[in-house]
Amino acid sequence: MTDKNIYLPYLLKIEKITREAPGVKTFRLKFVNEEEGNNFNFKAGQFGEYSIFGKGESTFCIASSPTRKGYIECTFRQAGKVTSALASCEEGSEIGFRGPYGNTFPLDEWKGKNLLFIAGGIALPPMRCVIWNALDLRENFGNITILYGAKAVDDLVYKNELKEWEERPDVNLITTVDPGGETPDWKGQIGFVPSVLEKAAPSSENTVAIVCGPPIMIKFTFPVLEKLGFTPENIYTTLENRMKCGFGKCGRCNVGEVYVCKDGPVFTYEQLKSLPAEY
Amino acid sequence: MDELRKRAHELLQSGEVKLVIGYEQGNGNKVRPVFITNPEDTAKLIFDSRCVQNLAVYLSKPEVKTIGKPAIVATLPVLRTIIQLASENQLTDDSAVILGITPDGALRNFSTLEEIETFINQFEIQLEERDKKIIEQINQMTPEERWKFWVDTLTPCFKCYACRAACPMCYCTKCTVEQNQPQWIPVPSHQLGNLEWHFMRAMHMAGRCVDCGACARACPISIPLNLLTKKMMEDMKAQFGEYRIAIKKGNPMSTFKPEDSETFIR
Amino acid sequence: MTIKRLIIQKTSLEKFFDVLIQKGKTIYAPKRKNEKINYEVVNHFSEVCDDYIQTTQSAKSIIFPRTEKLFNYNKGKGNITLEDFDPDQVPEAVIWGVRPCDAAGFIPLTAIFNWDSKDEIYNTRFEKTTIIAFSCTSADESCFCTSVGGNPGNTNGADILLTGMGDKNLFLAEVITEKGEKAVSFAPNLFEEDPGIEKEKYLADLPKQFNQEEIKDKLQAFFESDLWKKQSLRCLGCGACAYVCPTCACFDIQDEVHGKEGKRVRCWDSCGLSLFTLHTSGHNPRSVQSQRWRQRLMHKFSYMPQRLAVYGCTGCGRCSRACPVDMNMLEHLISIQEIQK
Amino acid sequence: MSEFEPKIVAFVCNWCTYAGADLTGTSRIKYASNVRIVRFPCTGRIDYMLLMKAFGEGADGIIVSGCHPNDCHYTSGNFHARRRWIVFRNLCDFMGIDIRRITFSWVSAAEGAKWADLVNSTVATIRELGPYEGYQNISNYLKKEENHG
Repeated sequence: MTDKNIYLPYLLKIEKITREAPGVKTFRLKFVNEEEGNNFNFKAGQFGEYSIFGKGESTFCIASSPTRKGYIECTFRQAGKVTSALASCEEGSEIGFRGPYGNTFPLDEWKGKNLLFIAGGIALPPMRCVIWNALDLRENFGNITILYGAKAVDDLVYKNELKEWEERPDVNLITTVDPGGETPDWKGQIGFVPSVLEKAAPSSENTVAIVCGPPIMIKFTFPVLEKLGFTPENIYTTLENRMKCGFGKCGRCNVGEVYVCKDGPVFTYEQLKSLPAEY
Repeated sequence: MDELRKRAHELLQSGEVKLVIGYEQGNGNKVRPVFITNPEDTAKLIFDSRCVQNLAVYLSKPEVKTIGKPAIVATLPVLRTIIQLASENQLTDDSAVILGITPDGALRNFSTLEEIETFINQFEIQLEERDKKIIEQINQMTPEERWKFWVDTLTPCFKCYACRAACPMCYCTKCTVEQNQPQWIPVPSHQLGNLEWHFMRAMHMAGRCVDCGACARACPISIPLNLLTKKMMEDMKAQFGEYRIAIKKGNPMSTFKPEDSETFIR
Repeated sequence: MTIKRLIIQKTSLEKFFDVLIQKGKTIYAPKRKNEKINYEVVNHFSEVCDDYIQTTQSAKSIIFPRTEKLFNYNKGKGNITLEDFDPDQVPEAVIWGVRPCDAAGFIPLTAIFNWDSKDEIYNTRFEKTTIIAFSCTSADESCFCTSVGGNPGNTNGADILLTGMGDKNLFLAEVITEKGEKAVSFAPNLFEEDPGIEKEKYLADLPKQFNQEEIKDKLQAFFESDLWKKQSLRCLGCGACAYVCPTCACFDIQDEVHGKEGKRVRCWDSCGLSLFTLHTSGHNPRSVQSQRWRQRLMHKFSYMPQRLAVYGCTGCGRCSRACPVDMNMLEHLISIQEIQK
Repeated sequence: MSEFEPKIVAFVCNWCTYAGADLTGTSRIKYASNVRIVRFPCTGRIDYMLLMKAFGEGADGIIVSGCHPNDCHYTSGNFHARRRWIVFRNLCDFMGIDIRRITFSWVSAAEGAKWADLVNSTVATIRELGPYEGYQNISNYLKKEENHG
């Protein structure tokens, strides 16, 4: 008995396309083969290889929560060959998907703790998965704070969900845009994520912080978190190296001996500190 | 050789250059490029008939550039490369100190690019008899035989891109072969991908190739790929009157003459 | 299984070759073409070249081809059908005349393709291929198998190892695996009992020049060293070393499409090429050549032993022979060994 | 077996040949229907890689056509193109790519009849040469199995 061909993707049908921001779309994807869909399981933080047949594969996270069954969602920005081809897809067309790959956010370990989510720009999608996962198991966690920033109001993704989170009494949502990115009716904060975080000064008491965003944001956010009393093992982030295979064979994503596709993409700040600067 | 070492030593000692790019003894009977920053190490420099790699390729490498102004050991093909690079605005008079080596092996200093240009113009680029013979043999074949010859010759290529890496004229940071929107050239090294890659490479060399032979020497599986550029050079000589490397001339492929032949156009 | 020792006459060896052909095996063997010797499909024993130290390219391409189909697809109107890789399409093959360092190269390759997820495509090819290796009776200055745990008569990775005696009219045949035993069973009469031949006498003499365990331990502290830039300044950044290497397994996944039909393929790639790790955003974790050289060396001598418990180098020396600028693996490893802590 | 119908791709400039081909149609001149026209702003824009791609995708013949010398809408685009064609043709010939399958021509906006004649004669030539099997053999890599090199 031979093993399954690990390169063979599932076929997924695009059920719904949501335009999130300029160049950013969310696909709701259903398994063409229902049985495959029923057997498919993943955990918050994992990623997959999405493919357009004839163009190739592209790596990004699963943006929906594992608690929502029957479909997966992905959010991507149109940038390269494959994402451009994905962006031109219509509802009803079929794409390929391999996964899930990589490690996960340890939600079980976070039970009873407060959660502080900090995201910038297009990095909300990997976090959205874990946010909804936590919200769907709301009773397991203490305070949930979400700090989300983008360049401009238009660039904020998941606008409907941001509204929903804002209205929920059990979520504290802070949104911010970079100076100059606001609109006349913008009611959120104005300023870069690290400085808004410093001003908001959430307590580090019994709290884990999850940070996703562009490298520059992460670089300036970590020191603020440390100043607020977060210890490196309580700060989580994800690494987004270039990948081809997703299972530690193609040789691209490693940082030292650590393979982002297998040992990551979720790392604590403490783990990152022990890695060579090659990401 | 002593003169070369002495001059390199002076240049580093005086601080006029931060780096000397030359040749040193390698493993076995090989020679290889050496990068000298310490005047004491100039004793490593050698020059003999084995020193044929085109060192000008290093003038555009980021990590070499960060060291500081270089002096470069430049044989005739390297001097030609320098002029071609200058004509493409990749080099100026101040970019490097040129430690010229004349075809009879003597050290010759050049202070301006014009001087180099005058010097190289004494030596027209000529194909060796051996190459002429091979090209003639290929010309004698029927088109079908030629096709078979090239498909067979290029099929072993596994696209390591050593030819491109060794070529000083391939200084683009992103090569056409890596453009994927659209994907001009298939990435895998199958027959079509190989043919298109080598065809494209030759076309991009048209009028720019200085015939240093670096591409063919770099090929780990010894594909005589510079036959393409050599043949093209001969064709351009015949069609456009001359094949000359010059600072201010414009590339033969980016200029034209109203009287260019058009016997093939209906 | 324990290694079974037999002997075979040269004339019988030729017969053995013919038997393998008759049994429907595709035989890849070293063949001389334009002064280069490479593995090619060979149908007659007379075509096989036997006076070589090393082939230009390694034997890995027979099991890990430079372009390989992963599956086919057909794009109809809206819906897509996939056609899986068919293991039955893979021919039963023999690689004849492999050097022990090449045979050993399949050990790290198999490790890479099987840690955690199992690569069925690689495994199918591997299982269907019998590796008949020949011991080295001579070596050149690029060879260093003895420094990386191998030797000119190493049996690791081979299914059968043949060692020529003296004028090579008689060969010691060591049958190492069940695959090897099966091949021998096609023509058991061609083999005789080993009278107790002292194999070592006939092997190339290649002194050990460094200690790879020591290098592995040292490398842990060398990530930020300026050593990498010093070593790699002359590196041109091509992929020649990786493509001739028997253990380099890095690959790219590409789509090939022709009208409605297409296939997804895997093709060789190299960590030495500048775009290997480039992100779409333009960020490149290994943006300069010294970082890529460090990756190549560290991957083989630090990451692989740590993660897969196997070194990524068998000392075949091909990278050094193929390099247009004399980046010599052995020389660089010795220089690392010589660095005082 | 059905008769071979050549597939021909024409790369033409917008200002002269495309208009000329248009005139052929409006003048109701009948001509072979084997041509797929790809319109460019100028012959100077027609990259040789496009011609390679046409063969790679299964074309049996190619027409490249634009304004007569001195008539270029952009003054000198066709002169530049002509230079490139010279080099391109030579290289193709040297590599055994069948240059009889590539027709270069100048067709002005007024030469509807010339366009029809050009297409008809090209189709006749290619019909005689048959399908471009040499190129199609190497480009149909889908049919090929692994490349062991």
